[in-house]
Amino acid sequence: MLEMLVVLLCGSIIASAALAVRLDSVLAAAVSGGLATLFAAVCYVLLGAPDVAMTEASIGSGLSTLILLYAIRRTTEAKE
Amino acid sequence: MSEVAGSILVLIGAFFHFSAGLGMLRMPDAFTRMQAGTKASTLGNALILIGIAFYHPGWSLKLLILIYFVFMTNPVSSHALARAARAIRIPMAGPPPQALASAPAAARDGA
Amino acid sequence: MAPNTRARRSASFVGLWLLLTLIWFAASSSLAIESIITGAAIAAVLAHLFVRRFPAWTDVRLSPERLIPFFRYTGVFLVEMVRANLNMLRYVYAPRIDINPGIVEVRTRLKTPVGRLALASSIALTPGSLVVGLEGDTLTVHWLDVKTTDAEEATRLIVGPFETELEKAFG
Amino acid sequence: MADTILLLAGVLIFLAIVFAVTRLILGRTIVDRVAAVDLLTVISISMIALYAHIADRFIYLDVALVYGVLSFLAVVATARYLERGL
Repeated sequence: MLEMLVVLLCGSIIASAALAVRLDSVLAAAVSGGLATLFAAVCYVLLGAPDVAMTEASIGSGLSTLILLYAIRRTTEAKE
Repeated sequence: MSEVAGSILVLIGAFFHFSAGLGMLRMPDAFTRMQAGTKASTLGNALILIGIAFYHPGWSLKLLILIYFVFMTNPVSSHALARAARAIRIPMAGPPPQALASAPAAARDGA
Repeated sequence: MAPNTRARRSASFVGLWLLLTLIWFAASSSLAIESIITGAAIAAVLAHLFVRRFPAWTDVRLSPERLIPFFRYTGVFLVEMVRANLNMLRYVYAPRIDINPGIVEVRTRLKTPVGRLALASSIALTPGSLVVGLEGDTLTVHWLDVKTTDAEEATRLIVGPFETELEKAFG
Repeated sequence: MADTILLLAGVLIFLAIVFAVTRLILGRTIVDRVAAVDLLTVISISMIALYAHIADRFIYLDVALVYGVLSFLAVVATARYLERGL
């Protein structure tokens, strides 16, 4: 069962990362990129590394999404 | 005995998660999807954590904090999201069936 | 006026400090002396900042006659939430989704910001309704199954179960 | 007995994740995608808690706590950005 879950999570990581590359809207790409790191954090827990998972969850999903949103706002302002 | 009770609670919670996912897939527009997702997943999460507390009574304080946390944050995030959806005029499925067709194309996929 | 506000502010500071320290204990689950001192210090700083920056918190007062309606509100809330989920299951598993969604506006009698926040959060978890906007005393609610467009009737149906208890608990 | 029921619960959670990821891919609007991410977060919290029970390790609950706090921040930040640009 554990292997099955890890395989599902890895598939979801690949799916959301591919989605982040393929989407037209930059904002949706940022959101699904954040989701990829969220799945990676669950994967780390299942593989027995809670400390890595905590760091990944805080930086990957919290901080990097915020920084990406900030960057999107700055670049769209510059374009207009 | 308490193990069986705990595992049945976990099963009911997982069933609510399942129906949250199904509602997210089947509902017709963004607002109704949000409703299905928020309600069912909040109760499902609470039931699963209570079921785990049956197995490990020593963990119940931290599990209680987790339940409390999800109860506090989940409505707030869905409220923020619904407000944003209304502000950028996400089309709403409703009694007039032409509502979806006449929605502005710019509302699709955000900016 | 000024000494009164100061007294109320320090009372709510103490209440918030105790609450945060309690949460710290539950989260760290250790009784080492260093852990207790660190937690109390962090909780004091956070409570001070919060009481200073958000005056809405000082409207919340702890007293037995407010605590009992709060517990009764919790009971009503849990019952309504289970009902909401059973309702939602009926919609989700029906072979053809049969809903009639729409947006209605309801009014609340609650005065304090904390009471309104609690009301909005409980509406999000009760049968078929989701708060879309909150301005002044008007709540904009997305309703899965619109039974009536009349504001009074909608208010009675959506807000009704919670308002009396919340009014006693938060004013 | 209890283990079989837990396995069944795991399968249901598995299917819920599959549904939510499908909604994420199908999308249509950005709000649908963010709502799917929100649902996935809550499902992941209970999955981590369930795994903490299976592995019998208390420390894994801390990960679930951190997870809940920070992904909530990300969803609210995205909603605010959609509304008026952060």
